[in-house]
Amino acid sequence: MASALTRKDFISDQEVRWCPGCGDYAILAAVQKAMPEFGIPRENIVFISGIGCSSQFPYYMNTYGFHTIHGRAPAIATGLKVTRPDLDVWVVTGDGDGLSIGGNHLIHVLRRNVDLRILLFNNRIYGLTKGQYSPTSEVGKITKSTPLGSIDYPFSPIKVALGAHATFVARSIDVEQKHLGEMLKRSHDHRGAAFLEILQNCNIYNDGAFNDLSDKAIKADHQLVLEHGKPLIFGKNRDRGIRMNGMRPEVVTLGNGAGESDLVVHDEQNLSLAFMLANFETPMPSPVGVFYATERPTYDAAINRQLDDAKAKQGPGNLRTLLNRGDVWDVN
Amino acid sequence: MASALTRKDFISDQEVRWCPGCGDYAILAAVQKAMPEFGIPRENIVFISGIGCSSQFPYYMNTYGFHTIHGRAPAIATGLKVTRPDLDVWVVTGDGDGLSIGGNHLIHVLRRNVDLRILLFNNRIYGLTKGQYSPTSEVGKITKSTPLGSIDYPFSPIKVALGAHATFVARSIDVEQKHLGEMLKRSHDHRGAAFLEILQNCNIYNDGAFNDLSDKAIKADHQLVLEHGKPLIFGKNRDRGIRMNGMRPEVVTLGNGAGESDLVVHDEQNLSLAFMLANFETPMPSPVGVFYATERPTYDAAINRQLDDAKAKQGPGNLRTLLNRGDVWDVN
Amino acid sequence: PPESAAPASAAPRAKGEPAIRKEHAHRDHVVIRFAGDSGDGMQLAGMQFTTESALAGNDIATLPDFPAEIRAPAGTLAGVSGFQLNFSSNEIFTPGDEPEVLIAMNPAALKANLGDLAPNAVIMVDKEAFTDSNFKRAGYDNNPLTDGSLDKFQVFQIEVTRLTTLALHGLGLNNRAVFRCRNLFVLGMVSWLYQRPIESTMSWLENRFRKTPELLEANRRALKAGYNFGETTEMFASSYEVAPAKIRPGRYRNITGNSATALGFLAAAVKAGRPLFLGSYPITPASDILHELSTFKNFPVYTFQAEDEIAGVCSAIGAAFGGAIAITTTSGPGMNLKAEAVGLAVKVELPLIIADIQRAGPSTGMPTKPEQADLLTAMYGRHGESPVPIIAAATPSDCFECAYEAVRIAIKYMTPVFLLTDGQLANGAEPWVLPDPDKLAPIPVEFAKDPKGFLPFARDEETLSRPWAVPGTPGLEHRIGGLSSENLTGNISYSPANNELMVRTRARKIAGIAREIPPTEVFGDQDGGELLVLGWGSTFGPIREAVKQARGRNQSVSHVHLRYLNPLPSDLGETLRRFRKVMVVEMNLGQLLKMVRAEYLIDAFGCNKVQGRPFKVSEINNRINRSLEG
Amino acid sequence: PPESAAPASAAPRAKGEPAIRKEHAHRDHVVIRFAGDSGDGMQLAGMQFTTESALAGNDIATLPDFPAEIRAPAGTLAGVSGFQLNFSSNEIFTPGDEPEVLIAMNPAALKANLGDLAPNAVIMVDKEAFTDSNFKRAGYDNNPLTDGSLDKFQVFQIEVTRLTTLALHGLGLNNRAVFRCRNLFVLGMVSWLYQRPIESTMSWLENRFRKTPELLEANRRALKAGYNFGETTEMFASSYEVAPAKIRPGRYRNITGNSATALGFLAAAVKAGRPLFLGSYPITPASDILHELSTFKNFPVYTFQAEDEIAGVCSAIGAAFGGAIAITTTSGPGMNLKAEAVGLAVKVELPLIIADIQRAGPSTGMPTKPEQADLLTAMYGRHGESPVPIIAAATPSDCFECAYEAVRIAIKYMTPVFLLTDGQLANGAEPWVLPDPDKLAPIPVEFAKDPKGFLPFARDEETLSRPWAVPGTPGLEHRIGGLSSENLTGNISYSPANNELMVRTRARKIAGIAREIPPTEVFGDQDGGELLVLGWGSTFGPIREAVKQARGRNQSVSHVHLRYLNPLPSDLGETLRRFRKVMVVEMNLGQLLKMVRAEYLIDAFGCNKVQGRPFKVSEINNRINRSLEG
Ligand SMILES: Cc1ncc(C[n+]2csc(CCOP(=O)(O)OP(=O)(O)O)c2C)c(N)n1
Ligand SMILES: Cc1ncc(C[n+]2csc(CCOP(=O)(O)OP(=O)(O)O)c2C)c(N)n1
Ligand code: SF4
Ligand code: SF4
Ligand SMILES: [Mg+2]
Ligand SMILES: [Mg+2]
Repeated sequence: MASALTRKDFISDQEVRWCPGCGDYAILAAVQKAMPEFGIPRENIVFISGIGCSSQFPYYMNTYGFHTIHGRAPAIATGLKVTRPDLDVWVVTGDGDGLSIGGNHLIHVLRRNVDLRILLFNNRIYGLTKGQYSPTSEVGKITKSTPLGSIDYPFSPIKVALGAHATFVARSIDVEQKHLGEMLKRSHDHRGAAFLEILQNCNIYNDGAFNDLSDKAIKADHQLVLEHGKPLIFGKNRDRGIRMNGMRPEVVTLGNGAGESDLVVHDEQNLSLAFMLANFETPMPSPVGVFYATERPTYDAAINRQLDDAKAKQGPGNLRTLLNRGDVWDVN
Repeated sequence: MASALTRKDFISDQEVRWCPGCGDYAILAAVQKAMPEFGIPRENIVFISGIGCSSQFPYYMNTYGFHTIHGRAPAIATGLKVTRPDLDVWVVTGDGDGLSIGGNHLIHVLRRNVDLRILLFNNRIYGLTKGQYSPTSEVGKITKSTPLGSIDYPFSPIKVALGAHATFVARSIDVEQKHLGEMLKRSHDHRGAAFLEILQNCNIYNDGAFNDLSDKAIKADHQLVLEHGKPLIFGKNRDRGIRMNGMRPEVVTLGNGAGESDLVVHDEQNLSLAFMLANFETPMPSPVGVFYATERPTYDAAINRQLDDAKAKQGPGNLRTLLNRGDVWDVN
Repeated sequence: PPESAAPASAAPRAKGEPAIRKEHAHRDHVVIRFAGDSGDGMQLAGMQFTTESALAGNDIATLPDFPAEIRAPAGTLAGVSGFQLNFSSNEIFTPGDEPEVLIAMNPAALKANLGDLAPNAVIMVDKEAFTDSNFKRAGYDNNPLTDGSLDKFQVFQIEVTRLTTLALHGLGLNNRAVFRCRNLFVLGMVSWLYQRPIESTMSWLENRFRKTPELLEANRRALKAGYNFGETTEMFASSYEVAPAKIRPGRYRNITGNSATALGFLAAAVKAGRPLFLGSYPITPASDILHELSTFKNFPVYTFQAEDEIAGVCSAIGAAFGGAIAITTTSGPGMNLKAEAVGLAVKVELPLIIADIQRAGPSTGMPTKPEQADLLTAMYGRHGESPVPIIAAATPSDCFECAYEAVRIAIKYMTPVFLLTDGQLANGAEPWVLPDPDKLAPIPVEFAKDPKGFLPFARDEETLSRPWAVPGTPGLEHRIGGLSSENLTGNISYSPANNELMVRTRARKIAGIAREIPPTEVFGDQDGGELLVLGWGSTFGPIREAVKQARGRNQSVSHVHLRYLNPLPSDLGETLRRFRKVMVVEMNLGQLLKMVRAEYLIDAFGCNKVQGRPFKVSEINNRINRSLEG
Repeated sequence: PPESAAPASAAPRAKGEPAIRKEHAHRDHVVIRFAGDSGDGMQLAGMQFTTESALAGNDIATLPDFPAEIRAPAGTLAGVSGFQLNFSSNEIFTPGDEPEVLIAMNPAALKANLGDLAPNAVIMVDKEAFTDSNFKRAGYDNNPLTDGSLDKFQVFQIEVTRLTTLALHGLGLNNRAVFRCRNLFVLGMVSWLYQRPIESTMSWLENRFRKTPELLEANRRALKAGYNFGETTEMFASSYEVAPAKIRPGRYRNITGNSATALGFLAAAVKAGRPLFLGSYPITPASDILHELSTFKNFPVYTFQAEDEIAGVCSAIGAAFGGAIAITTTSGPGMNLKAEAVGLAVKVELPLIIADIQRAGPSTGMPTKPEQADLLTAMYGRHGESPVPIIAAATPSDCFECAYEAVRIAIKYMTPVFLLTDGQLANGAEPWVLPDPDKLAPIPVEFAKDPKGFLPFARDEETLSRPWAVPGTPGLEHRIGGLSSENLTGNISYSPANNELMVRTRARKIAGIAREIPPTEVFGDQDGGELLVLGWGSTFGPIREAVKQARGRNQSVSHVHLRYLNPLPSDLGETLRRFRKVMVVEMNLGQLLKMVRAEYLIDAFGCNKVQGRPFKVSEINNRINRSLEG
């Protein structure tokens, strides 16, 4: 029955209220498209968000939804998933919601490995509040709150997630519908906290922030598409690759003295490698895809196991017995 | 005059109130010993802490001190340092104060690279509240709040700091007075946010948590002392080292087929290497020392530069002119 | 000249009938609302027309009405943005209940505002925007211009788009660019209609578009074209004149509440001779204070966009510890998050200002809409006994004085202070007589210097405030913190008696501020009467207007408006008791009401509204009448 | 037997004079305090003696007094830990103002407690702990046992250490281990003194030391040795008997407030047939609730130690959304941090309990000391109009009923509920008649199931509560959130009228709970009288005792104690008006006082204390007398 669902079944009756041209539309489309493939009944799916343009997301999904408060979605989702492991719980957040006010909840939910899919829409700006810089804005950014340019060094969401030792860390792009679809599927299939950064264009307050990676003309020279077990190759003609020079990576052009065999082969299970890739800055290309994926007991499974074990050992709780526990005495 | 100061000058008149045998005493001693060497007048030194046994620290230093609220010391220190760059500001926090409730402020202050020395006393437990597990407690830890053992995967403070792209990340141990003294000096000399994790024994609620690294008999086989430019060697007989096997590190015994030249040479400026080291888990040794150190403009310097530039360009602010700015009209 | 050519030809005038011949009717006030899609630039047109009217000497009050934070698709009701202006030849206090003139740039703008209009109001629409697709977007089944639904209004259908296009002909701008000049055409037209000189707008355009001459030219042409159109079209039989108001002489400037708040803080810092530090996290409708202060860096002003509200207030506390004028700004949700740190500031007794630009709650509520429901959380929103002074601004320009006063009190009494304004004050504008910096109350700052007998919690006998001893001062090294601490020394203390002494001393310190509060001003019957209307904050305008009207009806109604909400003025009790009835008007369910009832045991009653909208004068009038009957 | 040998020889008894010959004096109640260093195990000795007394049928009340969170060095005043017990043959309500018996294990314990003792009180000290080094640590210049400073007391110097060592001779324990058995020796001695059978303690020791037989043996010997010492020593001329009290029949158990709170939540979850979820962050004095609930996993109970208080309450909200009984526990500082999320729960109308175990504030304050100053922050500590029911427990065992009731109301009305207790209730213990689970009020939970006409914000006509529609229910997919939303559908709405409707509806829903509140019980003059003492929370004991005494003096004094603080009982106003004077007793500066004055315009006055200590009966008595004179 669930498998009979189509994309339309996931479109809610609420009017979508993002600015015309906003990258959020593309992400919404990709998610609504991907949902039926997961074959999960609508009533078992929950979208939980914080506050921000991105966090309006749940209103547009015809599933259960909770538009909560700024930065707290991961904590709320944790309480739900722990007590309701039967549900498929998604968190939608933004670079401000998830990394500014909500940074602590994010790293803790990743550390605990709660079985959630976390989509962070990174437009490197505060959209809803009309254009202040965010923790992912590049240094020197001129915004309403930084007329002379921002001076703080930005977070890399991927590095933050890896620093928290998340079990699944990936990146995609709003306009790359196919790749985004695949990443959504990978995120969904992962058991544990799946962290997916989605580069998203805010055409009103930060237009073109990711042109390098989204502009058809040039993106091939800037995108490094990660594939497990494959050498790190990129470029319009796929003629450039990543090689280790001692303990540091470098870009080499294939052919002159350097062959594929010299290149670093991507290994999703290598945390240090993932961090090295996340650390790429120009002139290195920007990786997209799965940086890191590993298996670790999920928090929700572990706590429910403890409850089951306790029940198995002590039997189902009995209130009367419990009350009578310890030193009791009778007065007649 | 400041240089004439001695350790005694930094001992306040307040009775020290940690449990007898607490590792905090050793850290206090090391800090009080190191202070005079920095040659900074007492009145220009400020210690700011949150809440916890560790956070009692400022009361015992005869400098300016602020025992604030749980987890917020980095934010309070930021406001002070930004407006008072002339001061030498230290933050003292714990694994609960700094990584549980205060995790977000910590990663943001590291990202911004505010010129602070941040000492995180990691005893892997909540001491002040009498023994609940903390975000650095190992999985399966039995505490008051986890009678069946904790189930969440711990943070590595070093990895979290590197994930936030801190500019100085180091680790030392309460009982290693000499090494601790050196690390305090390095932290002090660093321009920017210096993050120093100090492994600290809570002999009441988590005694012996770091025996591997502090017990004279065995520590040499577990400690990997990092030194810039030196190969990674450890072991009682310094006969074991770290070598790369493809993209993964491995322990080798020197002699049989492996020489020093095969070993990884520590490079404080290599962030990916630092992360790889931070990721060591048994059977790998535990690194202590400076994992990573780099130069980046500090937030406080940058904001003050913006103010100076503005003043240079627009001249010192004039209230009257400002008020009269824009469309004004006279009514008589 | 080519500019005028277009409109001239656009609206051929009857032969030999020069425009000059048109009559001038007179009005003593006009309430006009500009409405259109978010992209139509109605805020700008409204602001400029406000300036023109102010320059023409009218008294004015404005009410911008933004769509929700979410950007709605063009043409929809959710996307409508409005700006209302009341300009008058008499003293006025509100933007007016019901617009007599509505400019509607599209069907949605018409539909969204129709309900508010005065009977027989004038409606001017851009005819060409009234297309089927736009009707659908606005949810109209058929054309309101033709289905008779507007019969009780005077509707003017103007080809704004076509006329603007004509006027800009030859500039080689694309349609979008041309389309965005429609607001200037409308502004020009309205300017003619009310005989407003457009020079000020011209010069404003010049420096706004300095870098883009073609856009400058385009906007100028559109403006002139609109003006000439008004003059030449036969639609308008006459123009109107609203004579200058007799208002207090001085140099004026139009100011919004948020700008006035920013300037008030800045002025206080300048007078105190200390740097200003703002630690803040963006939130509607407070963000503009952060934006504006971040342009004053040279004063010096430090602005720190923190990772959240907690870091915002905490960074400010750190700055206060170091001797800066420390501010944090926020709105409702942020108030909760700052509470714990404010409690710390209360305990360690450091000066700090928390500005709460109130918006409609609870929870996320309606971020762009005003409310007054944070008063009690400012009073009691912290654990333990944690008293904090509260000051509230009554009008946009009053935000300057209140912000300034908040800083003065925070420093004099070494205490955090709440400044309450709201979304309506924040974005509303009014003419403001520029203060003379030299005449502002002094804000003396004396840091402790002398180590001899220095005690961090020794107190000034009169104010009970402790010394401000900043790091860097030799010999004053000391420690402060949130734990209960000993009188004088500030060392940790668990002594029961000492704890009670400290709690009561802090309470007395704050209560003592009442000494400074000027005598309560009664508008109306000084010696008491039938009904007293008590208010605070942005309800000032509608209350004062309503009370004026009531008194015009010879009703015994007076008005007291509070600036100081904690402590309350010491003469307030007796003042209230002089009246048979006391009605407290608030945009909440009765918060000041609770405070005065508890304090004075007076059976005051409430007049309340929680719609994210200011009171209409008529709403208060009705309650006044009912309560006088009852 | 070898055990008794030691003490026998230790205190040779006069020939041929068997102990049995000692007399039994009678007392109707005794107030005893055990005091020593944190490491001396006085809490344990006190708790065990409490159990023995309870088993002996006395009515009892206890007051543990912990040192501050910081561990102080051994022997210092800051390190003193005390446990006070009042056991009586009559009904009692407090642990007693002044101990008649003090056990002091070292000089610091003596010095710290001397000031509290009754005139001519009995003091028993471990003679051997009175060494110069300990005098220094305690800040004594000379030996208080010899300098005459204790002349007005009856001092017994006992060689506790030596006698314990003797008793444990041959067990091969190190000195430290032996030293740690002194508390059992003292317990045994006191048990004999008041003729308490030590069997219960014996069996308690057995399962406590099941895994360490040598320690079990050591403690048993120490206990017996102490008991025999009492019997054989000539120091004590007689033992005392405190006859059983006439107390309500039933099965009893000694319970602390925190345990009762945990059990109350658990019982409610069991009755509701839903899993319990606790999302909490450790904080004194609330942590023990987390600790205790985390041992009930099999019920099932989920306990989640969150990264901070915000995550604690937010995780609970998530669990509530999913259909669990959602709890969060905290103390003062955490209340501030939870405020924003509580406002969200108010807006989305989900059931949630926030338990605040109040401690002395403001800010970090005195974490281990009780206070009642969080009432108004529970009332108003959120932005916007955000009403939340409040329930407060009066005694340790009352925490069970209040926790249970809080859950019942939260579910019935789909609302967050505050449960207020404090540090004194949390750690204080009293005998508790075990409730019969079958007789507990039912807590029906009905999730919405039927998609036909389902509306997430349609309301029950009587309670005005909305349906609980949990994810996983086919056809009920819907979205909730913090933005202002439309009546019935819950879709985002900015309609002014709708916003007012929603704000007022939520307010009416909470106010309506008054329907359920039982009629106010007056202890004393039902039809009114001279003075009514009004209280809430842990002040119950001292108030009730004081009022009883006053009535004993034929004063017209009555007592009303509130469990429901929001809404207030509907009959409270008229009840209060039946009395000429109303005095509100609170451990704050007058918070309930403000509420009743605002609500009923009654000129009530306060009796307040903010010392991190409970009221003494005498303190309230004095105020009663003064107010009757005045
Ligand atoms: C407690 C609180 N603080 C601040 C705000 C104001 N606010 C709403 S969204 C937002 C930032 C949104 O940025 P991001 O998460 O990047 O979302 P985007 O709009 O860019 O998609 C802020 C500061 C709020 N709603 N609540
Ligand atoms: C807002 C707030 N929440 C909780 C507490 C209680 N609390 C005090 S310290 C602490 C944890 C301390 O752990 P850590 O930082 O590791 O310090 P340690 O005592 O181990 O040195 C907690 C939970 C508090 N004081 N304030
Ligand atoms: S402001 Fe930016 S992020 Fe927000 S809806 Fe508009 S385009 Fe999208
Ligand atoms: S509890 Fe642990 S950390 Fe705290 S003072 Fe005692 S030993 Fe040190
Ligand atoms: Mg964003
Ligand atoms: Mg710790």
